[in-house]
Amino acid sequence: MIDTFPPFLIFFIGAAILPLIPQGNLRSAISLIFPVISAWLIWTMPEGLHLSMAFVGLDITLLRVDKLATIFGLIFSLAAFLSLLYAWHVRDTVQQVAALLYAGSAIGAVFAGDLITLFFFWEGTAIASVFLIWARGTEGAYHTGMRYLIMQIASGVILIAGAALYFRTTGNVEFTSMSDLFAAGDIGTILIFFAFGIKCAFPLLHNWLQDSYPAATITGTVILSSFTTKLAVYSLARGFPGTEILIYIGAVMTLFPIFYAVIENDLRRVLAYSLNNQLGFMVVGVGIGTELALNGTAAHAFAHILYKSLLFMSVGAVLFRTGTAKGSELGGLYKTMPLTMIFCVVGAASISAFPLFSGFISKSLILSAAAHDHYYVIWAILLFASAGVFHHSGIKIPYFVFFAHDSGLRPKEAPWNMLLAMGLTAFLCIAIGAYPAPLYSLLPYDVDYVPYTTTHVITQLQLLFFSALAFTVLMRTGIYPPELKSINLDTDWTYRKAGPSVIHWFSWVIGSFYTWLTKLMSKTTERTIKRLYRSHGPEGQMARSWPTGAMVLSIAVLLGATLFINFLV
Amino acid sequence: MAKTPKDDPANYPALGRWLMFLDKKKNVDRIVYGLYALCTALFLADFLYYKKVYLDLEKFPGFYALYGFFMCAALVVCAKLMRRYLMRSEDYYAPHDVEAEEYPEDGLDRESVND
Amino acid sequence: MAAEETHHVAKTFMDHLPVLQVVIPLFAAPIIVFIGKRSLAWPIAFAASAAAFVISCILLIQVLDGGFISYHVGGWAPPLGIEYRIDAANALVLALISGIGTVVLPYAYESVKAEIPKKNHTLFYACFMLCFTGLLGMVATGDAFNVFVFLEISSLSTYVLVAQGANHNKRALTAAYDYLIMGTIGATFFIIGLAMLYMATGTLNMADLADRIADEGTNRTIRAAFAFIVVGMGLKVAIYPLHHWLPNAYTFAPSAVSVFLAATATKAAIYVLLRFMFSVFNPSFVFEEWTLYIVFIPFSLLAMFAASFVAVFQTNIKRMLAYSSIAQIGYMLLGIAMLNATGLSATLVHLVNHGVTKAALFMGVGAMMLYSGSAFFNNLNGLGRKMPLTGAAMVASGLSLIGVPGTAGFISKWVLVQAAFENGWWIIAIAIMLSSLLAVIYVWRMFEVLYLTAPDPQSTAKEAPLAMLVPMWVLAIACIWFGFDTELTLGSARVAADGLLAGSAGMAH
Amino acid sequence: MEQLIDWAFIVGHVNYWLFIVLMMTGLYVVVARGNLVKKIVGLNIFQVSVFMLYISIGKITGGTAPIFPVDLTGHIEPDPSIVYSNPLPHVLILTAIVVGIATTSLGLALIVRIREAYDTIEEEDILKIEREMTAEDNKEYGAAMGGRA
Repeated sequence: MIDTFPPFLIFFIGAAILPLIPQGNLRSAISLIFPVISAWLIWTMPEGLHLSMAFVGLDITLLRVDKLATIFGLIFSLAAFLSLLYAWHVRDTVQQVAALLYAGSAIGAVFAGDLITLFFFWEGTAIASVFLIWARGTEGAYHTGMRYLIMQIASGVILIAGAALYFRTTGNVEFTSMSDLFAAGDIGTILIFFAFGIKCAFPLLHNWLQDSYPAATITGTVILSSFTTKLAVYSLARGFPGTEILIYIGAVMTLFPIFYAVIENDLRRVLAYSLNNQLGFMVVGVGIGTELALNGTAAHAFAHILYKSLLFMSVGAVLFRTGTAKGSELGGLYKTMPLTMIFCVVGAASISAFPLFSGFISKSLILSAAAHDHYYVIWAILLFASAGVFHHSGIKIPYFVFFAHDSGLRPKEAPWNMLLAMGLTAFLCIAIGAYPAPLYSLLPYDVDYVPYTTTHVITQLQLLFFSALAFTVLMRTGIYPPELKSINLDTDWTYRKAGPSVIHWFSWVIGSFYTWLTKLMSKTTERTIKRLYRSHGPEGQMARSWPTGAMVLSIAVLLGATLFINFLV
Repeated sequence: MAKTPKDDPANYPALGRWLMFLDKKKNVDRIVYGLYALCTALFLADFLYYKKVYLDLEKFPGFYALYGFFMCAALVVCAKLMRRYLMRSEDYYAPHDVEAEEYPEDGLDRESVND
Repeated sequence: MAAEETHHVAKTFMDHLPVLQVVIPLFAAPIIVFIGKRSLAWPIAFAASAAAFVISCILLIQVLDGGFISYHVGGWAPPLGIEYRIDAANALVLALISGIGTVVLPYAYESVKAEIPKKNHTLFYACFMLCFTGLLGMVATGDAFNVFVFLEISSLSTYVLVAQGANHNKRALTAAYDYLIMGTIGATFFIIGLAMLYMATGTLNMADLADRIADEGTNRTIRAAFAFIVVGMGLKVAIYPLHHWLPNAYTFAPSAVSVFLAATATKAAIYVLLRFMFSVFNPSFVFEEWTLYIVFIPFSLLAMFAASFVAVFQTNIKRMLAYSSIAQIGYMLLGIAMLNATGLSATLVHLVNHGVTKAALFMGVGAMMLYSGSAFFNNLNGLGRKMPLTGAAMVASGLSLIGVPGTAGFISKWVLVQAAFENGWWIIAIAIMLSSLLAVIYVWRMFEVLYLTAPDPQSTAKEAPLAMLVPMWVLAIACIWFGFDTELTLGSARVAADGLLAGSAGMAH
Repeated sequence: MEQLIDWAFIVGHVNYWLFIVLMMTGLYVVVARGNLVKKIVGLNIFQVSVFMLYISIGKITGGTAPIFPVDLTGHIEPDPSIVYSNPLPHVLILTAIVVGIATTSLGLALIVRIREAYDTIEEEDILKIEREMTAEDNKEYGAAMGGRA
């Protein structure tokens, strides 16, 4: 029994008892226990299907344990632990409970053996996570949270609609590879794909990510960055491995965010764009679908969660001390926050895939898989994207925050809990990069890949240092775009500006047409208008109580109609 | 730069004080020259070992170096051009939009800045 | 109570259960009046309804395997004698009615004290018992004319109960009057239909009727009878164009009455409609199919949208809930019109789920009216914050009304959508989802008023008394519970639907 | 059919014709009359038509009262030659008559209360009063809701 205790339940139990513990260090310490128990449970769970039951005539499996689920479950537990450590100082019950529920839902979704269970946890992540945005307490955060929630809930609604159709087609709701059905154009699977796509921030569906992550609280962003999108990657890897369209979607995903990232001023948004770009690598891996590629996706997700959290943590620590995360207002912080700077550089080196850092040993799996299966153009795009990542995440973030021109800010070093969380994460990034064997052994398939070859190391160093060279040259020649207080338009423009203005325009047109019409009518007959008002006004016909006679008449009419139909056929 | 107690290097963390050498223009230049040298060395290294690769294209000496350099330069130039079309003021969507708002004071731990 | 001689040799207490659950509340009513003490009225009523609830639960368990219990009143064998026939379909509805009745009474204790003059309390409980009897009787009986008798017992007492709201708003009187005229016409249509059935077949026992109609096939008399019965009962159901009595009756009735009516009255009528359509008449009759397709589907779609829109624009929360009930009845009729087992089980399960949900919501509003004095949105501003437990119960049941996954409402809508897919009715399935969106709007408006607006600084509102909170939470928890544990509701609904669709065969002796 | 009008059919179904006429009269009164008492009267006529329908269908041509001849010892001697009317509809309609009386009295009682509350029993006036009440409510409470949804 104990070996099949569902790990998500640990988090839910934690969320239930946490508010009972007095606010303070004790509560923060206890919150750290739950991810540890969860990781231990996941580690010891036997493979196979557990806790199967029937629900509304459907076969439900709460726990489906295999290697793909386990690696995601483990990294989610690890990420939850690190984030909660980072958030030790937070004294806000809502955020603490939301974080636990969020992590629990994500882990529950990873082990879901069927689409219905997946749906429940899918919506669970959406609802729990939005509180991390709302917790910031500003009006902007409220609206952003609303937009985020709408997108996430929409994704869930589409998922359940897809699941219903999938059930109609196949007669079960098992969550397994749907690639064949998808290729055959089955509408249910297409909907499910679309739902995953929203959560995975596919191009044109991506903007909720850049919109919401920078709006959350400092600790909230760190937690957000770990779960939602990686859950989507997991779902794609589970449901649609080898779906070719994913390769192209992923390639576009790696490509366009780097342009935005270069000119973006809000550094947390820069990280959100680079998150999108990193997801692209994983999506490409899922699309290729070979064992090597899927291994690459899982490994990259694992490494990515760590270094992306580390970057968000370091920018968060700066935000925590200075109150801003804008490139235009920061600079020269290395003097007073040197440890944060070093951790940030470790994160930057990892995301840029420097040898001996974690990105190096995970990203190359996907690149090799692409080249191996002769996707040369994709390979070239990924290579370009790798250089681009280095450019904006690897150089831009540390450079503009900690070096560049001195902003005059002299904040204190980050608090101990943040430093500890960052230190642990940084250690893991380096450990995985230097000694990848343990991570490789966790991957869903056997690995016979050797990342450290002369060719690989030298070519990678060439790529990175010449990118750095390009940055230096452009910086010194003044071509590099300066950090400006501004925002850049993205797809959210469609629904934040274009949509409303189109609606305004339409309502203006219709409104003036209506006014014209009523004026015209008032000229012809005043009586008609009076009658119109009487039936459509605030006490309109539909809502008004009818005279008894009219009610009775309606019965008679309906009876007549029914009799007529009955005698007719 | 105002000379307040906080600005006194003596109050910086030891690591920060040690890193102060970066403030000098000369040292920065040295690092840049180091980068140039390193890049040259990496470029030349391509002629010194057996390159085990998938594509013929990769065999081209210094392919990765040139690809990295020119693509990055192109990236920056493109992005800079995009700014012309995409850049808006911070109040574009709403006066209280997230970017335009001050971070809530109570969410900060700023005692070190003000005291 | 004499017993039937032939089938059972030894009569035990258990054998009399089908009739006891109707008779106990029936006798409770005169006892309350004769004793005449205000302090005793409530305990007697509560004891009677609790007894009925226990009995209905026992009956439900007995028939869950798909069998039925036939009880011969006075020992007269059917078809001449009156037969009570309990199977999964009506046992489920009986459990709903008696369960709601039992839960409403503790609630009524406080709410009646606040809303109805003291001198009327005794008679109020007597009337309540009669209404309760009538609803149970019309569901339990297997005799068509007996349905009419119990229908009138429940209707007459309902008119009185609705009129009790006059203390608060005089429009309760006209609401009751309108309801009386409409209800009487509906019931009279129903007995005209019965007369025609009797002319055609010479019997009034439902099982017997079913057999004879199956043997003889159709003729004009039977068709006319069908039309009269459907329209007559449809009026009690509040099928869309016949719904006009409902909003006023629900709005102006005392809170406890609104709760009870919303949860049970229309539900019992729907059950009778189902019984006649599927057991007495044969659903494979062409005229019946056409009636369903041409009358039921358009009108239920109309109800789902028109009534929901009206609900969106209401300024009075009770009225909003009433219109939402009309829309929800649309779902149930749609389930019937699907003419398949899934659709029927959707109807039955929605009948129970919606009954529980609406009762919880009306209870919440009633509790708030104790302090606000009216159910207008403006007067309820911020009350969710002042009455956190009441507010939370309303949120839980509000979510169920929308059909959020994890609540009872989701289960019924899910099954209904499945049924639509089974028939390949895409558009209907989409319509169901769209109309759920309207529910999101009006329920959200309720949440907004309860939580997001500032409370009136002069408001003296505090948490509702325990006697109201407990019933409310029992129902709110049921809303959630039935969203996860579907064994009880959906399980018995499936058995019941299979029984109903088996047609007259299911009624055979 | 050689005849244009089938007199035998019409005369033979006279009870149905009367039933239909009464029923329609009743319904018409309910629909057309604004006076609440008149509506109740109409409702009564409507119900009475049903009583008539039931009673007439129980009647069998040449039938007599369904009472078995009993001799002094109480022994029943059924005589197959005697045709009895069907007693069942008559019994049923007794119940319906009781229901009708209850409905009428309740309706009238309600009218008394309505008269006390509204000072009128003309439906038009009552509706006017109620519309004014709705309009007032709307004026007071409607504005807050008007902007939304």
